[in-house]
Amino acid sequence: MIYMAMATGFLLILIGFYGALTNRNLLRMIVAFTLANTGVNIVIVAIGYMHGRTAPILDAAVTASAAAARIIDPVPQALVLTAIVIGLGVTALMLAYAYKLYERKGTLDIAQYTDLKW
Amino acid sequence: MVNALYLIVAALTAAFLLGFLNPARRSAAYTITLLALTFMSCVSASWVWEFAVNNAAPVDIFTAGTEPPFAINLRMGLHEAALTLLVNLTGLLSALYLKDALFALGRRGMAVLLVAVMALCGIILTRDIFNLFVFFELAVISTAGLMLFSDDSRALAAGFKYLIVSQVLSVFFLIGIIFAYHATGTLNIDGMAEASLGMKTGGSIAFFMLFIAVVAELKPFPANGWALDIYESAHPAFAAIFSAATGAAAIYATDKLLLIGGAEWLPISTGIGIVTFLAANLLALPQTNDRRLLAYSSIAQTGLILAVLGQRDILGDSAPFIAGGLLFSHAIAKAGLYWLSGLIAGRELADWAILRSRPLLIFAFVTFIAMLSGLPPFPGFYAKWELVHMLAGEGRLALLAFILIGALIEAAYLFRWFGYIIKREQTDQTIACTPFQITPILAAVVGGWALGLVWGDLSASHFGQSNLLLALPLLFALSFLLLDWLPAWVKNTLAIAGMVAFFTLTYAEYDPLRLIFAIIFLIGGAIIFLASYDAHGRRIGFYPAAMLMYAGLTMLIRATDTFGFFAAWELLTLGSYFLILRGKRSEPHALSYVIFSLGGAFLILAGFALAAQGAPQFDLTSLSQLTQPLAPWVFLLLAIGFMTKTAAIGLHIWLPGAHSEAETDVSPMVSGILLKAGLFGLMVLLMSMGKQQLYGVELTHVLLWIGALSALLGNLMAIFEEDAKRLLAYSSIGQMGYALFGLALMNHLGWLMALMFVINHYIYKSMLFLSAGGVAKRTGTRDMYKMGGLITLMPLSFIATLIGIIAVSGVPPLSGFGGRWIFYNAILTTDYRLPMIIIFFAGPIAFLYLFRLIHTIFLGQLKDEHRKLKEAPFWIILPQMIFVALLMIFAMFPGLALRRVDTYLNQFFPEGGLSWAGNTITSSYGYWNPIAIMIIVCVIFGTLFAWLLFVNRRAQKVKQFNIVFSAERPFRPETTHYAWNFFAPYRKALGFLVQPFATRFWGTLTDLLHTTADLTRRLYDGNGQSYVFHLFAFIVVVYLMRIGV
Amino acid sequence: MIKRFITLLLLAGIGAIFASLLFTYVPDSELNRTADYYAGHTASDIGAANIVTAIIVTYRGLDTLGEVTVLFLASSIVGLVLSLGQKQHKTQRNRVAVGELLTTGSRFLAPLIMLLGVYVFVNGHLTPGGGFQGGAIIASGMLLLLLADPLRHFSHTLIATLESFSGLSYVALGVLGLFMAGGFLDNRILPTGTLGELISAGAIPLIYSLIGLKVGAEFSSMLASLSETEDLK
Amino acid sequence: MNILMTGMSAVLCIAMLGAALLAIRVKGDDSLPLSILAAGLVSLFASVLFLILAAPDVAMTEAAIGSGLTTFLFFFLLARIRGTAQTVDKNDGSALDGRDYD
Amino acid sequence: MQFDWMKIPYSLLTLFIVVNYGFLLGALIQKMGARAGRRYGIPIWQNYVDMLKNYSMRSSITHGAMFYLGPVFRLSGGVGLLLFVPTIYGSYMFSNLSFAGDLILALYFVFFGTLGMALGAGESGHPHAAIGITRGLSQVSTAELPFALAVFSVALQYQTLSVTDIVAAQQGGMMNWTLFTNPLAVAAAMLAFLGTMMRPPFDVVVAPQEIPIGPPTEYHSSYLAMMQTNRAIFPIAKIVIYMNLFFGGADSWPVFFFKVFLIYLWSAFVGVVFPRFRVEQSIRWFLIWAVPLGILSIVLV
Repeated sequence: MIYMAMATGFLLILIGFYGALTNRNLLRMIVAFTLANTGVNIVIVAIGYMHGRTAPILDAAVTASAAAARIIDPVPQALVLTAIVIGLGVTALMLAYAYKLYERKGTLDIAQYTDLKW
Repeated sequence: MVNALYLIVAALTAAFLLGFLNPARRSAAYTITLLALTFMSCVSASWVWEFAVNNAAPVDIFTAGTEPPFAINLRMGLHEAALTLLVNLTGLLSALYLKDALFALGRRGMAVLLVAVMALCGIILTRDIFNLFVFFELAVISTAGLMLFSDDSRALAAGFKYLIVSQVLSVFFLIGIIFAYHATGTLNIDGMAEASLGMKTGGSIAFFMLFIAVVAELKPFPANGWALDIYESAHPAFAAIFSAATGAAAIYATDKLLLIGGAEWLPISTGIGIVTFLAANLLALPQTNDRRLLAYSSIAQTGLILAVLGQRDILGDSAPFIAGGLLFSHAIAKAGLYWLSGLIAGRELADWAILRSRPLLIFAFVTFIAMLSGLPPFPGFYAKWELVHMLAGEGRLALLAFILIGALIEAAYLFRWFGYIIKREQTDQTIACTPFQITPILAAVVGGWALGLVWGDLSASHFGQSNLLLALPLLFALSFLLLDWLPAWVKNTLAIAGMVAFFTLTYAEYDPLRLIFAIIFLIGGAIIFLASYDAHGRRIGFYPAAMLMYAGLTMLIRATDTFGFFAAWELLTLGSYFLILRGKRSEPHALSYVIFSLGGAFLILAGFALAAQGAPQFDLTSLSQLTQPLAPWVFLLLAIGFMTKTAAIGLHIWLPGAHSEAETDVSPMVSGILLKAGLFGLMVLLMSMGKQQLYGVELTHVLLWIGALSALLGNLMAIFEEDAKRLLAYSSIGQMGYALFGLALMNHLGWLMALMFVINHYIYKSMLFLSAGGVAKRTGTRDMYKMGGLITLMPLSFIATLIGIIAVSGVPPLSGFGGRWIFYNAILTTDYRLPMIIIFFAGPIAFLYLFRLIHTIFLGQLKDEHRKLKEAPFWIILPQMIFVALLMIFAMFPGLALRRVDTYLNQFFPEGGLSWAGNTITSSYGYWNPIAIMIIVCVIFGTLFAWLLFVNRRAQKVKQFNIVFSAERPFRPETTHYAWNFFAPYRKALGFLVQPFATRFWGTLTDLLHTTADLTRRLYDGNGQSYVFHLFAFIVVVYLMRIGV
Repeated sequence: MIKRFITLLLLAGIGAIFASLLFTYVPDSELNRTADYYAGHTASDIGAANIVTAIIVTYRGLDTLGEVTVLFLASSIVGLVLSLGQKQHKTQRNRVAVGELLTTGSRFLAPLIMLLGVYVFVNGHLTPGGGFQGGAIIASGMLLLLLADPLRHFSHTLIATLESFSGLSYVALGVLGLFMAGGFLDNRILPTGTLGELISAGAIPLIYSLIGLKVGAEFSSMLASLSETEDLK
Repeated sequence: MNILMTGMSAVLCIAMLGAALLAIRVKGDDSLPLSILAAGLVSLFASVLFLILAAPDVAMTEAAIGSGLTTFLFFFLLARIRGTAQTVDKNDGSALDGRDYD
Repeated sequence: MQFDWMKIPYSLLTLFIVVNYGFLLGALIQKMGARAGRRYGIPIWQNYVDMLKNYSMRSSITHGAMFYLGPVFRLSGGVGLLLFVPTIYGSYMFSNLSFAGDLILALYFVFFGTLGMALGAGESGHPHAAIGITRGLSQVSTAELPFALAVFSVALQYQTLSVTDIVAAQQGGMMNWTLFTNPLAVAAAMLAFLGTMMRPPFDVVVAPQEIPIGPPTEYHSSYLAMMQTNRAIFPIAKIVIYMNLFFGGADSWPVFFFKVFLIYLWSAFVGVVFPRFRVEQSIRWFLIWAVPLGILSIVLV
């Protein structure tokens, strides 16, 4: 299952990249990147997963003393949380930029924003 | 000490505090921002002090009350302190600079700035890989945000492109982090390093991803189009941050990362770095937009530093010194230049000519480009020196060559730019700038010089070099920067006094050979300075440049080790470049001068480095102990390097323009004096290394050929020159060819002859240049065919020229003959006959151009428009008359100068010395009595002259014109003076020899570089997707390289 | 076509890199050193039942501070971007007719949603969820209100004050850790209490609440900026 | 249970990939909303997968932020752009769909 | 070899002999040329007549300092050249002032006169004079090259630069002359000799000055006389060098007269046979024919 999730994650990343490279619409590129980010998150979580263990939350079933043998690795989860939030921040920013660019030039085609070159 | 965490706390507190304020209260918000940044700078500064002065140990800062690797920790050491200081100061100064923009954007903008600086500090401080990622993302986002400060509407698109790229990078970063974590079980950088990530399953690829994500922030070629766009469109103050601070942080992050990757990643870093360095510098060549040019330069510098990081295996403990020197030079200079660019309205390089209205800003600019080019006395110079030495010591010669080539290209476009500033059309408007904009720039200047002092000190204490900024001649030269407000004559007096005083204080320290050079450089320089009294006003910029050149020359003869020698060489190059650039139309010539000179200097550097074999300090005399197979290569490099200065044929194309376009009193300085530096270098080289064979070819024999060809072709080209000063300049090529020939003979008399040429050439070329300059000043042209008949109007100039040409041509009884006599005696002892034949040919040819010089200017018919000319100004005539006297004295008593040298040379060439019995100078082949010759000639001449005068005692002076044309009007007035295309038959017969082959060769080379660059830069088509494309290509290529390794 | 081909080729290269990662991956059978430490020490040292929360708020608190800053930065910049050149912008806002149902419904639902958000972050150290999720939920409440009444003006001052207050308090709590406990962002400036209780785990609930507030405020600010772009004439 | 879970996650994964492909490959003038929705769907499936992978915190976050807020943001912006497009549209409608000109 | 005062009268004596010989020889050669062209030619004492006339006339015209300097430079060059070289081998009386310098001095002092001529002509102010000078200098510069090569070849051969020593080495029979020991050098030098004598076919140089109003027309009376004197001394001074270097020198005046005459005749002989060259032609001619010989002589010596 880990492999499957991880493979899905990687494929999502690749699909995202492919979308970002072949779609010239700014918004679609942003969509593609959110896909890639989701893929990354899946990969990270999949790495932390260990077969037959539970979520890293202590309760009656998982006591503090038994935790080491019962829970899965909490670190990747912590990282993913951060990554998701950062991803949102960047996405929001890109959206705002896209909007402003559209407002300036009236197009969402990235190939139209090549005033700076060479 | 203040906990380093407060760097982060302070920025965040300030950023959040801003939210409480009424958006309208901008000044309060601005004050808070500045206060926070000041506080941060102070914290960093105090740590720098603690580590640098008190030698404290690095401090680890734990968070969450838990020890690493279980919680995030930061580290504050000397490197972190210095880098955060750089970041914070850049932030603070940029905040000052950004005042208007910050007021316009309000508190949110200020918050973004604060967070940006905080994020960069975080990148530097943190020791946790995921924390590094978070700070990186902060930096990325704030970068995108700070793009909004720009007035340029394209900035938004640039920011967007950056976000696209950084999204891709963050994917790689995260994947890399999580797999690295999986492999090592920790997120701590030091922990990962200990666990040797590369050994674990998948660890190597995980590291590859991390590496890519961080290295991509260093804008490697070709995945750097986004960075260029950011630099170009961003507000200059932000571009300063992006270049100086972000760059520094990213480099340090890479450095930390390489800790994890270990040795196997070093070659890849080097590869990426050097390719980027070369490519970016090349691509900058055809650039005309100032900010984009700086962008390319930034990228190049970062690439160089990456390459240096990749050489850590051989640099060892010196790595921080070298990388730091390069980094700080780059950061300060780039920040300064970007700040400067904010003052310039136009975006073309030539628009910077407006800087001329503010000499202070020009000084700032010079400081910055000198720092970037790695010139002394800035940190980059010391760093470059050590780097090149260590590379050469370990035999990494290809890398060494690439670095030097890249650096040369960089210097080329930077100095070309400087040429634009000094020479291009200047619009009427002046620079409008607020104190808020000037302060950062001046701070950068001060910082640059201060760091020069620091690095000099480090270099002195760690590698035993000398701190250049403490060298008396240089200090004296620099003091003229402070005195530049004084009138020219005061400064001139000071300069002369200083040089003479220095000579009198130190003359006892030189051996006879050096003494001759010392006299020429210091006393000779002082004599030429007499002509500078002719200048009026303040003559801003002249004295610092001239004194810099003299300081370099003085330090050159005083140098005992290769470091001192090379530093002096660079200084004198720089000084003379500024001098040459002062000429009216000298822009392209000064540029080619500085490019050739720096190219030569790099060869010298490489030669010294190769010779030293890694030893940090190397005495010039130790050159003699080199053995095969190294020695001939060292010899070759050094010889070519020195020959760029003596303008040996093939490397000569800079000389005619540079010498002829220079100002009247500058031409003799750069011709009469500066050229001798190259000869001095050759002397030092040949004296210690002697004859060397390479692939069975005797290298001195090659020099002999070069000398002979220079003599012949230099003279030939002079014949066909219409421009008086160019003619003299070509003549210098020929004269230096003779001197080179003499040295390459490698016998006693050959050397003596070379020295004779050194002295003679100084005297007569200075005299002739002054004379020609004085005439040009009066007539307003340097084209000889536009003159004629000036003998009656400018008799003193005529006498100087007459004496000069007699001396140059070697006709007895003047001192040129002595040189020829020694020359013939010298060649009798050697077996190289063919080059001699060539040099024989050069002799009579010299006569042709010399005659042309005196005839077309002073003889023939006077032009109508010149009828009211006056003699050249007194101060220009005075040194000429001194030279006439000197020439006479030296002609009669050559022993004054040569006798001691002759004895001195015995220790190198025990055989073949001269005997100085009585007044006769005797060699083993012939003899010569200068005083007798002088007396005999004078008696014969005087008798005949007196007799003729007596016979024609009442001759009536007849107007030349009347008698020639019998009072008839000539058909066309311009046909009265035959001067244009003077040696037409010669051109018909031998003109094919002076086809501009060398010029064509170098021109083609330059064009080729430009075309390549112009085609390659189309890669950056401005499309964000293309940039992602490049990034992917870069990733795949690096991966393939990695597999290949 | 060629471009697409090269794209695929490049992506195949990247895919190959990923594939080699995937195929060399060997799942751990035991917790690694770091995870093991967290499993063993969280309960005793930090006192939080949700180990992820403990890591986020305490062990890797600096990351979280950075993360919050990312949001702060993003919302600031979004605000900046959208207000850029606003003065010249003359377009009329396209009014969307909003149904009565949505309006009333949202007025009723929004407070409930926000309450849920608060619940989520206050319980962050015990149950799944925490400041970020709670903050996001609060923001969706705001979103609902916005949808219901697109012309509604949020008090920017209020949002900004909230942002700043929560941010400053967060930093201040962190600094308190320097003085009163083991280091920056150490949660043990307050007693750790009993595992599993609401008031436990030291400063974690407090910090997580502040994070929740902060995140909620940032999201709301972003949404508000987006919604008001064209209203600022 | 494991087989069930594995099967479920397999279905999820396939669905995710399908939705993702839909998100980037869907064409047509008005395809952007569909694309955004598909991306949101991917996030939603991902959060379910996170639950299966014993990461409830992540699942909640992904659901709230990844599929919820992000999708909303997209739509919000799309609406703005459409609003702007109707008034300042210089590119007669095709501007919105700036894709696949090649 | 040191200076002593007796050298001065002795040198003047040499000068006197050479001047007279030069006058006669010049006229003789001219006459022979005329006869070869089936003309009668000038009387043998014609030079004396000219000289007396010119020296006794006074000019009342000057163009300025350089106008004086031309003839002075020129004659100084001729006299100096003669006096710096020993005339009669082995004779103290006629070793002249050769203590002052060796072969190199003589070689370079040749230019002194050339320079003076050029300067004087320049001061005449006529454009044609300048044209003549450029041509002359162009030609001389290439004509001197084979000579310099030959001289150097000889110096290499005898390993000395002292004229006396070179002559000494050639004593003891004709076969010891450089002419036979180093024929290539002599050949080169003799070709060069043609170019420097300003006689046909290499005399186009003087044409533009002569034909309209060049220096010889400007220089009349005593100016001209001085130049005529030089025209008698200078070729002979030059021939003395050739004689010393290549033809074993002269140990008595009769031998001296004979050898000088023969060498002079060589240039005259060629002059009547060949037509004039243009300057660039003569430059090429020297480079193609004379210079390779000189190079060979140096390489093979």
